[in-house]
Amino acid sequence: MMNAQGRPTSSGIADKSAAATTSGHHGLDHEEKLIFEIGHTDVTGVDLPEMDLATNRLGGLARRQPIGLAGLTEPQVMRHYVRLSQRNASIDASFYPLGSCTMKHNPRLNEKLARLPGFADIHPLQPQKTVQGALCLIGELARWLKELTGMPAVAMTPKAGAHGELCGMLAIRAAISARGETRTRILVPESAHGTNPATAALCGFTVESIKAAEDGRVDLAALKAALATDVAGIMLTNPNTCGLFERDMIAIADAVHAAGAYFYCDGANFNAIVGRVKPGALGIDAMHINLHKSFSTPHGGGGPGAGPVVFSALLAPFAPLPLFVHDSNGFRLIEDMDEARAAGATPLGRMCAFHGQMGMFVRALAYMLSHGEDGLRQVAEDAVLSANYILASLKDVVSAPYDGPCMHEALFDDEFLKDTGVITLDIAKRLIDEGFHPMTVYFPLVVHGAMLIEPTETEPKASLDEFIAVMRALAQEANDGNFDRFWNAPLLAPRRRLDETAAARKPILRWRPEPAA
Amino acid sequence: MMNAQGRPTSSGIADKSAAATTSGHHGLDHEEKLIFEIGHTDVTGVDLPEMDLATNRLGGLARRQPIGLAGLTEPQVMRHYVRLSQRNASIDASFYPLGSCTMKHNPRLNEKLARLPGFADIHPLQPQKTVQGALCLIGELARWLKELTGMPAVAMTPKAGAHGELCGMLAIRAAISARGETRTRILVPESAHGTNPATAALCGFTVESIKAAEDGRVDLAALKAALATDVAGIMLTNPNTCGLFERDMIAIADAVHAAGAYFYCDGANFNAIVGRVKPGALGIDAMHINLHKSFSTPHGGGGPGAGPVVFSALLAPFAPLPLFVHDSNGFRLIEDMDEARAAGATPLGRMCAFHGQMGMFVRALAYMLSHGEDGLRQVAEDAVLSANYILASLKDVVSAPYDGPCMHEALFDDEFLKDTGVITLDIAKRLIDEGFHPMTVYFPLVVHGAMLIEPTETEPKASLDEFIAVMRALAQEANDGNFDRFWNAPLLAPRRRLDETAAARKPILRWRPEPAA
Amino acid sequence: MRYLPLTPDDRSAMLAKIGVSSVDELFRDVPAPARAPRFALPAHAGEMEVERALARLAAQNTTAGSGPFFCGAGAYRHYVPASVDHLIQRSEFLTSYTPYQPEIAQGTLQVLFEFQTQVALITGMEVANASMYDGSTATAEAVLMAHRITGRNRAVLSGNLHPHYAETVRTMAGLAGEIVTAPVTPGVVDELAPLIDAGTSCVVVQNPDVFGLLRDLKPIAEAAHAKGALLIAVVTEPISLGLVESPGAMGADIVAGEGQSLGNGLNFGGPYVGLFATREKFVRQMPGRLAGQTTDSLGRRGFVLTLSAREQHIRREKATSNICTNSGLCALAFSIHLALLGETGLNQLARINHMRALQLAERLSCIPNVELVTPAFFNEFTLKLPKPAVDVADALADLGIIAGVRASRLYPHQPALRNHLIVAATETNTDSDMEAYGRALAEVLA
Amino acid sequence: MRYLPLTPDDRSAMLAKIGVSSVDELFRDVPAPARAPRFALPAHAGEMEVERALARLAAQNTTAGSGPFFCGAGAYRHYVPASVDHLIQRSEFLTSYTPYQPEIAQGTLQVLFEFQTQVALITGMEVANASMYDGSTATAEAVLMAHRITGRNRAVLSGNLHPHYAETVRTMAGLAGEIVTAPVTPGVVDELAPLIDAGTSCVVVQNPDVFGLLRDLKPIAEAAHAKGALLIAVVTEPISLGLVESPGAMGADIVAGEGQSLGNGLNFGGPYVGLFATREKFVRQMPGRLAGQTTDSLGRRGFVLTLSAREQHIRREKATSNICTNSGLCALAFSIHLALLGETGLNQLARINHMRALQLAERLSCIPNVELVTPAFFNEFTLKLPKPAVDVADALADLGIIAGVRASRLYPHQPALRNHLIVAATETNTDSDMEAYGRALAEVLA
Ligand SMILES: Cc1ncc(COP(=O)(O)O)c(C=O)c1O
Ligand SMILES: Cc1ncc(COP(=O)(O)O)c(C=O)c1O
Repeated sequence: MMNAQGRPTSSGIADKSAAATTSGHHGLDHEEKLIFEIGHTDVTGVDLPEMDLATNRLGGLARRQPIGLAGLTEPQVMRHYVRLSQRNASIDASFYPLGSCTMKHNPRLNEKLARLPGFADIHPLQPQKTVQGALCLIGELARWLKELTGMPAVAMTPKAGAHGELCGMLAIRAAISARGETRTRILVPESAHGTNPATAALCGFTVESIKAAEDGRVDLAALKAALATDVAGIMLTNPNTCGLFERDMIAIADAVHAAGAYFYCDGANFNAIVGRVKPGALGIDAMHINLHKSFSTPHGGGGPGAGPVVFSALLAPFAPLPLFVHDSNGFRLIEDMDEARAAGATPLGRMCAFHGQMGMFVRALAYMLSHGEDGLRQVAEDAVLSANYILASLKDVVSAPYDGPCMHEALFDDEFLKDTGVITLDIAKRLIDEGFHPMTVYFPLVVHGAMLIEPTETEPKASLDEFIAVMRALAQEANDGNFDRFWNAPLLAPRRRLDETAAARKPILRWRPEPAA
Repeated sequence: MMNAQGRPTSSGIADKSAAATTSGHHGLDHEEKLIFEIGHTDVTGVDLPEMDLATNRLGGLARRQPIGLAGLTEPQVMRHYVRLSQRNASIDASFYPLGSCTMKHNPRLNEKLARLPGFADIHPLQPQKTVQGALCLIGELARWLKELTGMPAVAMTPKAGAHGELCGMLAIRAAISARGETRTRILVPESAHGTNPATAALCGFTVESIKAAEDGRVDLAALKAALATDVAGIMLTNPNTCGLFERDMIAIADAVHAAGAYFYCDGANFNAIVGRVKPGALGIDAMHINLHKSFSTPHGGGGPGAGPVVFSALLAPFAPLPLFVHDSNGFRLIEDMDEARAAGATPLGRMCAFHGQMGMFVRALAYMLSHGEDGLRQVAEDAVLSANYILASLKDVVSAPYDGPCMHEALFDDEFLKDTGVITLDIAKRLIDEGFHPMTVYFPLVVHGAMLIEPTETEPKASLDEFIAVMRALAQEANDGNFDRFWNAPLLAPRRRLDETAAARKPILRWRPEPAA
Repeated sequence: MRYLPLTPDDRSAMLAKIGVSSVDELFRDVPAPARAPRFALPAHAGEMEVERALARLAAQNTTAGSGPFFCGAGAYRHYVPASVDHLIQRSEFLTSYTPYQPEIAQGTLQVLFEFQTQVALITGMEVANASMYDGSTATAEAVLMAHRITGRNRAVLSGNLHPHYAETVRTMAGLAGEIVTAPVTPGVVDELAPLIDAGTSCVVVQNPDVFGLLRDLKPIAEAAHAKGALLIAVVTEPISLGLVESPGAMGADIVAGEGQSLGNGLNFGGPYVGLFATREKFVRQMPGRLAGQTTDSLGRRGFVLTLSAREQHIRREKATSNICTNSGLCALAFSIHLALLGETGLNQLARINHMRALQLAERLSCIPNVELVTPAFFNEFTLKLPKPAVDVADALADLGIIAGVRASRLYPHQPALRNHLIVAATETNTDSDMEAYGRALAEVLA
Repeated sequence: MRYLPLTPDDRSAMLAKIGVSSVDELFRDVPAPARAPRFALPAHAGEMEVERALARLAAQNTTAGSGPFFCGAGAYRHYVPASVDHLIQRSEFLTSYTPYQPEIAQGTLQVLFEFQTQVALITGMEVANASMYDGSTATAEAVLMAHRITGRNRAVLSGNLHPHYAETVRTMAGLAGEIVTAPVTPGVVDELAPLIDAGTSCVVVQNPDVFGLLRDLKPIAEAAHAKGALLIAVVTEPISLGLVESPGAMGADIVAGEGQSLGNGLNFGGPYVGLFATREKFVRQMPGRLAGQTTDSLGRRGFVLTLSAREQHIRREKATSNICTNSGLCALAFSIHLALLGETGLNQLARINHMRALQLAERLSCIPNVELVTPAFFNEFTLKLPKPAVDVADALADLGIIAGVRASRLYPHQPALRNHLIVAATETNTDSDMEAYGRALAEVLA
């Protein structure tokens, strides 16, 4: 309740390492056990009426063994998860320039709206006449996506970027089949995101890597040389994973199309160009958009997301079920292949149960309506401006493999660390001590010891300047041979460096009860 | 995005103090400037249409000078307040045994329900026929409070405990006036909470302190000796601020009433006895209940709360406006003195605008309905059990001035620290390093170097045991003469000890722009 | 019980450690007659059941958001950005106590320091405290403070001060001196100067007043100061300060205000947040908590509660007030909302509010026999109707329109105010809300 | 724009530092035809306007909470404790990325480790991953995994597997081999053993199946194993696992499930959370992320993402799956809800669900000409009505009752299923909901 006046506090800098504690906690940073070590199978955090099942209709399949699930009361649950949360970095609390991941601010309005019962408490299979507002919202979002990309069609159901890639590649595969052809190869630039080759492989294609040119873009000549009648398509990220715009898009599209192949564009970085560039004018055939990046649905520690795919007229008929239709009777879903065929479509199938990531749709549409055309353009401009500002402010001391202008992210390599004893990973871990989430490291693979910095448009200049100052200081320190402080980093995080090798060698993937002594 | 495999991390214990950072941040603990240093008068975090006020009707009173208010965009606001929040201890994140403050778990259901538009988005002065549900809720909460306390009437409007005290004391004052008497003295035991004497003074009474007996209760003989015809009443906390039940309640009540005075009971600690004890049977005339303690509406860093006051039949007519009436026409408020008089009441006045802390009422009723009669009894039992467990587990090493059983809180003094160089304040600050919020210190004033520990019923046993172990270790360390580590504590909090003397000597109570250089 | 973590095994082990055989023994100090094992109350209930029960009650109220809505008179409906409610629900703000241990309460303390600064800025005063319960109790505290400062004990209240505020002052400060209340004068600036004398500690004037009328405080400030009294300015609509001259600039000595409009919902009247600002020289007479800046033992800036020697927990019966718990979380909401608005946003918002009120006043006062009583106003004005306002408001409520606050609810004994209706308009009122209101009022009066 | 912190001054300063005169120059690599300064889209809007626009759409849907509601078929309405949604909105969970930097992501990593353990426990399997998109895509991934493990590529699907799941498998795994689907047999355990041969990699069986029918998986597990094939068990209602024998205990090799029932709302179909569990020996063939336990350089327990050599970001075209973003936050909600329930609560909840379904099945099947098709079930059963279910469901919807999912929506080409209605009951259905349903159905059929 109250403090008496204490003695004047000592002003010497005490040694924090001397501050070993009895509890193991450190001030506001708490150690926290596993729920299985806290709770108990007899404990529950819900109050439900006891039901005596005098009879049942379980067909003799009642569970015979206990599960072993720990239960916790609400106070315990609250403490557990609040403490765990406090051991995470987040965009809300710090700059999080994780390249290729678009860690931008997530507006809280969008969270509120996604929780309106009219969106959150409706069932995917209730009669369609009872969900006209929901279907209208999906239609409206589809309209924005088509207009922004300049593409005539969109498949809304893919559940993330990689799922969108799969959708797009399956459409390409279906289109080729529809032409009665068989094409087996997909060309993928070496800077591609890992999901690109993985997706192509999932569709049964062989993946052929196309090397990058000196300027960090696709080598057009190499691409042309690789094109042949067995090439189904190319998967190209644009802006690419070096943060650069593929200048030769139109030439690439022409070459690909001339070879009878399709042009898949990985649009995960659409945020760099939204409202300024219509990819539809570049000759692409399919492109997924990560609503969880470009349109700011929160990343949630790894998901969920949504990866709608826009299609060119060529691929549009192959879009998966369900199809969204708006006619005089209102909004309607076509969920049946025959009905789709009757409507002139030849769907590639169904990407998932139900109709897509409604929760993300609401947030993305709220984001779009909030920004409007003008705001979205500003998003792209500020994202690109911020990345170029970082590039310009660091490139004299941190080596940049490609000249600017970059798009939404600035790429550096480890040339500047040569002979310092410090490596890219050390820079990342040191940034943790400095209160920043590190940039993406060792990706893309095309440069050595890559550091990919994506500031996004929602970062204030003061924050960029602080980061720049720290990076410059770190470069200086590395050059001064102060590698010790790097190797031991992070010192100030809830954990020091974790042994990933041991984790993989003898995987412990779940808790198990201690064997009784 | 991904980590390459790093070198095996070094395993020596590095010296954290060597980890001075360029940014000033420390891992997940961020320094944060003031909003005025971050924002700007030209910046805003809302998008409102520009209004051109061609004409106005401000009567020539348009503001002439700019205000100087900083504006921040939403990303900046989010970062600012998230970072600040991370510099706070909270019940959710740690044990918070702040005696007399009842830091128990705040159920999240209650937060959700208080936000239902039917409660949160209604105006206090809209027609009463449009707020029947709200009035019914207040009536229902009143019923619970009366039943739990065994008292016939309740005033719902007081906005906190101290405001409830004022309400109760004004009722006493009005009752005395109504009898045509003047009485000027109020007896207050020396262990009373500071609000008790302050309230009595606010009502124009002189405060007379009654000393405590050896056993930590009111000295009945001293009380009786002090009673006289100029005594208006006694203000007694029960369970008292030493965490003890006043055994002589009935004798006290009899003596007070025999002297023509009234018995005000400070019920801030009602949580210790709720569902087990009906204070109405103890002869009290008025008692406030802190909904923000006993019924778990969150403390919110200092408020808001609610302090309804229950009254005996003697004082009931003096309850303040508005009165809540339920008749065949539904629920109704009597807001007018004349109407109240017509209904036989003689209200003491009005404690505040409108009808009380609706937001707290909803939460408190949800809490009551959730626990029910049986759960509330368990609340009291577990709270008392936990406090006694702490008392029993510490009293061999930490000096306890009074024997148990205690009620909901355990009181210790600094006898055990004698000649160690360590004082109560040092124990508090050391607990911070250990991950605990300290107990209340230096209150109550009746024991030297008081440490008042209120565990509440929502703390798991494991947490009590952890705290006990740490307290025992600290007692040992203090005895071992390890005072240095105490004097410098806290070392692991966002701040070391703060200079409160300097703060009071030359108060800086607001930010001011730097004078232009 | 989902909120109670002790298990039966825990309880047994704890009883054993204490050395008693049952928890009853721990309650042995309670006199037998008061032990009450049974109550006429239901047993515990699950979350879903409790939610259902309260949702049923909630559904019986007409929410402001469900139709055209125009109530003000001390509580205003504004749009609160979603981030505000998100942030105030953070565990570390929501479930912490008053920041008595500053090393682990820098979050709350810095927020209070910023809040104090914002309140001082918008009111045009030098210092502000960390909040009071609400505007009405802040006003009563201001009167008591004026008594302390002047050593006098006669307070003069404007007749157009919100009657609930006046009653609260009379209740809370009634024992400390005389309270003189001027007659009510809707739409007219009341003449208070004649009521001020050498025994007057303060004059309390609301601006805009309860009828929405704006007044220049300078003349009354001068009149008060000339007699050695203080001017207490009451502001119940802080949005007005984005557009209207601040009380400080017009000579107020203490500003007591209601902060609900910023960051806080209507909540049927509470919790709200009392604003309290004054001149630096009076700071040691202020009620309530104050956060102040200092440094830690490493020299880093930090914040603490300060000047506690004014407060009950230190000074007991000599304290400036008995307040302890205040409106911390509401102050946080206020501060976040105002940080989002900033100067630019507050000014825009104030303009929109004024514009809305202008448009509505124009529309309604065109209706035959409806008279606009308040010549100068911010976002609230008073109409004089050709019929008792209670009947009109009731009839409109049946049409789904909450038309405003009838003056007779606040002044039940003033027959002259029977037909007066106090109407507020904010940014939350749409054009179609206002159209609907105009149409319906014309109908009801036809 | 409220979300964009750069000011005009900031932008000028930054352009100057970069050395360009306008932001256009930064876009100079974009071919001219694609530069699109104008779109047929509206300009930015304030929070209140956006909220109004979307609230209008939301209001056009009949919410499950607004009346008696009985839809299931892969998505179930359960009561989610308020603390779940509160916790998943914590900034540190909501606004963090995949935990690639484990030292500052121990929160997320420990949650995933706990989630994996919970999923393994309830499914009766040895290991589980950190989530898939949903149940349907998890099922498709399970088929692909079975192909990898067995070196075969023929999958047999039960005809009573949710048709959306079957279609998803055919779409996502169709290129990797042959998919054989057995005929649909509502209310009857289908005979899959004859379809298994030496080329069969797996048999996919849902339990309870799409009609709600419970089946003993042991016989089909034995039949599959006898031919060297794997049994993939699909669970769309995880609450059933509180009462029903786990797939692991009945011999499943892979469990693919939908976790929505725990912690997650209906959300019109997404986002949901795919559960994926298997035997330890198959772990290196699993798709998706895995959190694993390790120690830091001071020897303290900690968690990391592990076995990444299965994943696309390391293995690229050789990865076990292309999945990257998964359902992290939904997995968190699942895990919190299940931690609150614990064994005791999950079992109680499952009993209540079963009881509700028993009561409802009894009530409805008493109505003349209504036949209960599923003899054994958990919380969902199928009725055969005397009329097309689409007409009945539509008529009931007009009465405010959402009666269930008609089988014809899932099997449009099965005339025999035209009259089948799939009905789910959960703890959220009250007695009066069920009474209302019974009354209304009798009326509509009368
Ligand atoms: C360039 C690129 N493509 C594809 C993806 C995959 O998207 P998702 O994680 O949503 O599956 C990502 C995300 O990391 C990406 O950055
Ligand atoms: C015993 C006691 N009485 C009164 C009060 C005052 O209550 P409030 O802070 O709600 O005004 C308190 C709270 O600190 C208390 O503990």
